[in-house]
Amino acid sequence: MMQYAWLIPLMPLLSFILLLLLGKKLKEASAYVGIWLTAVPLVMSFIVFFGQWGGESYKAEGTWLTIGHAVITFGIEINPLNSLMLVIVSLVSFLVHLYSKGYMNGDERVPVFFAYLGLFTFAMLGLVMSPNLLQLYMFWELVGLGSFLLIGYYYFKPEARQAAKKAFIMTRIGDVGLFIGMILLFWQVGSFEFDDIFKAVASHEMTHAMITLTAILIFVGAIGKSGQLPLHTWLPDAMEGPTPVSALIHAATMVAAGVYLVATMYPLFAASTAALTTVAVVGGVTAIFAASIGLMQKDIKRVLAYSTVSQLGYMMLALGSGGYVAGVFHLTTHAFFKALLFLAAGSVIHAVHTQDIEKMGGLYRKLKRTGPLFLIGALAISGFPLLSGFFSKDQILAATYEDGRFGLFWLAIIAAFFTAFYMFRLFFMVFTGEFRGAAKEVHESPGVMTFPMIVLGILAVLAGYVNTSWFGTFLSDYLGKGEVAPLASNHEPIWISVVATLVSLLGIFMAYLIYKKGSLSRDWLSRHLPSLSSVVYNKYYIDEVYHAVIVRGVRAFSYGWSLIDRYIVEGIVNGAVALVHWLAKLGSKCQNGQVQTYGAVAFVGLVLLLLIFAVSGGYFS
Amino acid sequence: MELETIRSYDWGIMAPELIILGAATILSLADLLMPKKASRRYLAIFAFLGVACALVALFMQLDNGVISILADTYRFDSFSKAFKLLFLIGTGLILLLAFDDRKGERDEYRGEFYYLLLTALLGAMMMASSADMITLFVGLELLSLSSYIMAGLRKRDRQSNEAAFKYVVNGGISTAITLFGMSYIFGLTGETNLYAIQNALGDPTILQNQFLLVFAFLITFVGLSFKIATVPFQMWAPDVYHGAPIPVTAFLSVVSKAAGFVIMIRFLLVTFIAAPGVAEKPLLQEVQPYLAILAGASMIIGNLIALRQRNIKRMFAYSSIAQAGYILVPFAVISGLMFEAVWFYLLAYLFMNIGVFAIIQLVTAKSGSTDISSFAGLYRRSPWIAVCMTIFVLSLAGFPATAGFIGKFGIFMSALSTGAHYWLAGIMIATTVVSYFYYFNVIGQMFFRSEEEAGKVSIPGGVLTVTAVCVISTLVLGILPHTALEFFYNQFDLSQFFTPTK
Amino acid sequence: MSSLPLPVFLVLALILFCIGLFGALTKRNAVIVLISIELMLNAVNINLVAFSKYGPNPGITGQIFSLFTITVAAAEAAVGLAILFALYRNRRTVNVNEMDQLKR
Amino acid sequence: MNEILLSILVFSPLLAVVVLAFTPSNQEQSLKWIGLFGTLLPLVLAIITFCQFDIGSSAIQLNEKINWISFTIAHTDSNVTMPIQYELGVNGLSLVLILLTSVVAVLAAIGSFTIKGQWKSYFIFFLLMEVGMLGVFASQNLFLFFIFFEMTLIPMFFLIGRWGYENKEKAAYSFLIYNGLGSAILLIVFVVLFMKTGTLNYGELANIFANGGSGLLDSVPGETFRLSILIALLLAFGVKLPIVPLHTWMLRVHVEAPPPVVMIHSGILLKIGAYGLITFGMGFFPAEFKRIAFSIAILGVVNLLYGAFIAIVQTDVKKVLAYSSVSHMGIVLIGLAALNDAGVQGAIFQVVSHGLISALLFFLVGVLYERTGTSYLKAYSGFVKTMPLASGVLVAAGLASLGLPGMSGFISELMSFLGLFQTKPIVAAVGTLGIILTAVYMLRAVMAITYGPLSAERGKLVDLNVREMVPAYVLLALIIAIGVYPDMLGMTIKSTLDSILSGFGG
Repeated sequence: MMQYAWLIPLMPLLSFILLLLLGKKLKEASAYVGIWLTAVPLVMSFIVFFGQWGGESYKAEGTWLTIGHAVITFGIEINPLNSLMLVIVSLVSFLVHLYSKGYMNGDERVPVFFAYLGLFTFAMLGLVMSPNLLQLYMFWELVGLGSFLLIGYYYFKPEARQAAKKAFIMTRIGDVGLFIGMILLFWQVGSFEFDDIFKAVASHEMTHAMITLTAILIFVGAIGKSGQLPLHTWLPDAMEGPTPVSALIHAATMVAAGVYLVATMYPLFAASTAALTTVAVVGGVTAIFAASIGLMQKDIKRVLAYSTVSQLGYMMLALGSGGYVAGVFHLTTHAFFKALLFLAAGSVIHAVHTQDIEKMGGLYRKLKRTGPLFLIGALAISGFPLLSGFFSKDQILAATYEDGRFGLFWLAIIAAFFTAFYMFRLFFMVFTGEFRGAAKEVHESPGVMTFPMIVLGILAVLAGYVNTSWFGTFLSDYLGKGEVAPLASNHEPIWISVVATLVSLLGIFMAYLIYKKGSLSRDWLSRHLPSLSSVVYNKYYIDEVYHAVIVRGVRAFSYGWSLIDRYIVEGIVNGAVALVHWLAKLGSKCQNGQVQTYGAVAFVGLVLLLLIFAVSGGYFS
Repeated sequence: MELETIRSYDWGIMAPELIILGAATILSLADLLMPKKASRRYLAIFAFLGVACALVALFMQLDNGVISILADTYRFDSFSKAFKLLFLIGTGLILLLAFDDRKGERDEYRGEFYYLLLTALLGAMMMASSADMITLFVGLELLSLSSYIMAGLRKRDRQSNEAAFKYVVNGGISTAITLFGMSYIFGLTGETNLYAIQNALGDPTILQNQFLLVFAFLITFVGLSFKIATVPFQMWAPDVYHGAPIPVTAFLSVVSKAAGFVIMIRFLLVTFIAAPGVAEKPLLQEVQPYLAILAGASMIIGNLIALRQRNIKRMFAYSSIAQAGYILVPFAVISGLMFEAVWFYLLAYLFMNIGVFAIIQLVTAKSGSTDISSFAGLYRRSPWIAVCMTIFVLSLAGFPATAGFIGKFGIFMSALSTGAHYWLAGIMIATTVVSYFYYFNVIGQMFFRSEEEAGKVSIPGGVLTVTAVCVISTLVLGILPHTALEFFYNQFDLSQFFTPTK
Repeated sequence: MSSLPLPVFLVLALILFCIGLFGALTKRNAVIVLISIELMLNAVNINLVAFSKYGPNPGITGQIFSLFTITVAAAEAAVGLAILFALYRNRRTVNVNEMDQLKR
Repeated sequence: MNEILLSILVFSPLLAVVVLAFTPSNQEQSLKWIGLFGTLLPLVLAIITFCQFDIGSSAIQLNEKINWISFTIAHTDSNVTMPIQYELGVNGLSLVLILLTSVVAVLAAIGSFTIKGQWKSYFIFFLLMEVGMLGVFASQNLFLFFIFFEMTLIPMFFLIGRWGYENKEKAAYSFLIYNGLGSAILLIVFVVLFMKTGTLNYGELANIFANGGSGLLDSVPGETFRLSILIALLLAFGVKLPIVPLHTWMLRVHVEAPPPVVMIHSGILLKIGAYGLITFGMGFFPAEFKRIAFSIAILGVVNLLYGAFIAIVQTDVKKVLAYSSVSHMGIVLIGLAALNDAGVQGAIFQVVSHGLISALLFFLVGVLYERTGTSYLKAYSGFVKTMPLASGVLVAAGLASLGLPGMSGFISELMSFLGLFQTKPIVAAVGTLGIILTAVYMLRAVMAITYGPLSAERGKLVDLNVREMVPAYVLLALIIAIGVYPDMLGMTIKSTLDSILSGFGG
């Protein structure tokens, strides 16, 4: 089966091409093309995954480009980590395709939507199967393209245009880091292949400083893609895209690619403490920072977006603290429950046609399936015991603690509290109380939308059991099979679980008090600490600062340069031309029509010649 | 001098000159004897036949070696052959041009033009063949005097009068200056024969008067620069070219200019080749910077002022000053490529400049104005004429696939062959770029502007021939330059040039 | 017979030449301009004759040269005057300053 | 046939010129079709040439040599004859560029169907220019190179000056003067080389400068001499490329010239500068090139950033693209300055890739201009709605331009930077800023056109028709083909690249 694995990414690509060419004719039927062509890879991914479970890694490559004596190859690689990613990606992608069939019903550009989804799925599958850094980078950019196109799907909305542009450019800033890191690694190692790089790292061919530098540069790429500080601002804006897109790209798969990148390059990071610390600190700070913003947002999707940023920070924190398995584990569970939350949110939006949680309420009764599913997701992400998020978050906290990063550990605990709080703030405001919206008829979504949610709901509950200290550490064993992954211990102190559980329950309880019971005033913070609350509400004014400093700065600089270009660079040229014309004018003035002047000029010329010759020839000396 | 001696001369070698002389005499008599009302146009055909016969005669003698007769005053060598060829071709084309020039003038004076043109040609040919200062001078004056009259041929035309008067005054002054220089050269050597002077100047005794010698050289050079219209004696050219009838302008800018270069090379180079300078260096090397400066100044002044011209004749007058500056470069930096560079460029210049004036004559006759706007929209009106004009102008600007480019390439080669004349080549190239402005202004008028007046320009036979010959030659010399160059190398052995007849 | 040395003739000729040049370049009257040019040519003649008699390499050709010069000068004067006539007929002036229709 | 194949190829457009000359000027359709077939013939011949070409060999192939002109210099002792030959031949690099030329020419000819009026002279000039371009890449002699080089100048002058927009004449003149200056410097350089070495053949010159010794040479020309010649070459080709601050002419041309002409100009003519730098600068003076490589790298980065920064604030889409060309040519310089396999290969890739991408972009701008009569970004919005195909291709082209993987622009960007990071990492790191800026200005322009709300008066725009689809799709297909499988192009130029780099001792 492995030798046919390369077909996996090509199926969605086929879907993309078919829909581009035939979309006009297929119209609504396009959805089926997209769904079938992601169903096949899903099946294949499972086959590959289970094949991998028992077998060896697989790698196949062909020459792609020759640079001097270095041959750059293109191919696929199947190892434990990426076969797991294959399953996650193709599963979520398939479910989102399915869901979109219902969600996008009636939109006239359905073929285009499914084409873009196909392109994205192709790129994401290609990314995880890449055997070398260059190929990974290429697909890395292509998933960015998919994200860009889908964020801007509602092209006529200026906000969507803005958001798409922002997403592309912000991630590109990070990509440049990856680009440089990749090139530096190439000149150190002489190859883009992961294996060669790890060999070079292991054999100490690279200096320690160079390892740190390249690792951090590669991490910059991950920062951009995974929306970590300070390049996180595009991700909330990316919510301008259709909600299924948010679920697929901006929750489950693409944004997790940054985490995947760090995980893939883990031997490189592991060789440098400074790099690991950077990853951990950025992750930890992002986790609490984004969670705090999530507390005050009013847009259902934005809350989820900040939650995603925060959770990605968690994963980074795990990786930076040596919790390789914990990071990947959380990536997996998060993919399921966050996709679930987004799809549920989409279902809500589908029903009430607004994203403002102030205009929702009491939907639990009306949305009989969405409500409970959302609740499952919320509980999972909050780390409610025995749900998937509980296990993975637990391991992250344990890894952080064991690594001795106590500051970050407590930050993570607080972030966990925030997470529980804002998720249930969301839940209570949307699903309980009275309906505050304007929509008259609120219907539950059709089965094609709820089915994927149910699947994800089941996974959100059960996915945690693949790696627990109680039932078995399947995931750790599996990931540990590849020689690349260093193992983190799973023997965490029990009190960490207890504290984490208490904290998340406290968060849920606080949310209950404020938003359900009303025992505490909602605007307690804004009344007592107005400045703090407005800072948080406005996302710490980071967007504004970026706009004022970087965007304006670049624009002013550009404008200044274009003035220089126009007036100085061209001015010099124009000046030269003007000088020529001035000289010409002067010359033609001398041509005054007086015949005697002409003779005189000749005579004076002659005398000058003679004089100069006499002087220079030494006649007078 | 014995009759015997006279009879012993090989008069056959003078056949081209004699044919021209004869034709001029017969024309002047015919013009005198013809009835007043009779059309003189057909005299042009006779004159043209004369030139053609002379050309044939010249070709028949191509294989001859160096022969000198008349006590070494007349010398037939490769140099004279090569340049007489230019004069004859140029004059022939101008005669064809004049045949169709009907502008304004009554027919009765046309006859004068034809025989004056022939006498001017005779003067030029004598210059090419002279080996003596006196005959050189007489040839020069024959050319000059005929040209003065031709410039003022339109007696009723104020501009023509004024041009002629300016020409004669400046010409007189230049003659005096030239002669003044020559008198010192004679004084220092006591000889008038060029090769005898060469010999005498090579003698070390001349070293007592080295300064005087250089002065004499510079004075003569400045005097002669009148003929080629370069700095400092260039200012008359625009006015005279402007005022004179177009065929005369063409003659002045092509044949007369070529003759000026001939006398310069013949006289200054032969006589001063062995002369010592003030410092250790030979004289010719010592004056190089001065000549180079003058050449550079000509290019700069010509090309700059041409930018401001609205009158097409004046524009090409300034252009011809610049062109003369280019041709002066190989002379200023004397190298092994000098003769072929000068000769080839003059040949190219002959075709392209006569071509230009042929078309100017056509177009301005149609519009009645010599303003550049008469060319507006020419491409729409008469595309072929516009294309031909474009080819000529591109050639003057030195674009490849035209004769002008090969000519310029040769000049560059000679400028850069012997050491540090990069700055001169630099000036040449920079002013060439400046010249694009006005050359392409003409092209722009023809192609980009819309026509101000409707009407196709019709081409009479004579001008058609001239244009066709010029276009074909310009292109052939540009694409297959070896046709001319090999002819030059095979037929003309210029090593004869510096050595006296045995 | 005592003879004046060569430089005296040369200086005389130079002075004459300069006077001629000065006249040719400054006089308003076209006729005087033409005559001044004659003066310059005559200065040359003095040079030639002096050189051929007293020069470092005396020779008869100088005098022959001067004969030709005289002739040519005459022809030149004739042509010049003829052109001036034509001009005068059209313009009714012999003032050199007014002959500036052609310029720039 | 092989003996004169290149000559036939180079002069094949003349056939159509002759036919056009005798076609009545009012027969619009036949004139256009003759013009188009006139460009198809060289394309066919170029493909035949490609088939005849042996990719494995680094030698100049399909040589032709005819004695043409010989100058004789009279020396005191003996005369020296300096011959100039008519020499054609191709190596991998020039072959690729010939193919590029013939492809872009065909597509530009298709794009020329919308030209207003005077089709006869338009196509005559167009085809003459193609002769010049093909000749430039096929010649093996500097003299011939120069002739063909100038042969592109005159038709271009007319094409800009007659068929351009409002300020066409000014653009034509500034094109002429700048390029005239460039070629003037080139001429001096060539003559100096000729006088020093007695030959103008590329191979012989390279050999002389590498090994010394030749008929006319007394000794190998000194270091200063070589360096100044190289700098003069840099200056001359710097006008063409263009290198900041010699770029202002190019902006005017891009703004004023008709779109198909800009396709040719931006697609091919600018590339002559790069070709010249590689073939002459690197080919003849490798050691000196190494000496100034750092400055070239700086120039490259300056070009890259200068163009990119200014492009950000332009309001006219043509200007955005013009500055983007300035910026992208910086990448060529960056690649060359790297002086290693990756860098030089990247520069060559960039030459080809930018040729295709900018041709495509300008073609699309032409399509938009033809429909809307403006090229100001403000006047555009939301064209996806009415022109989905055109918008799609435009977005794709923009993405290709900003170096999206899977398209040709990425490969060249990657390799150029890959090269420079090996030798001059700090400069290269500064240069990567350009990658971000490119995304900024390209997306700004492209999205302003395609995205956003559609204004009412633009409701009736017609999407690409079949005639317009051909160039758009062909170019896009080539861009993607190179991006997906770059070795296709890499193999063709490999041997040539090796022989160029052998001059640097590695």
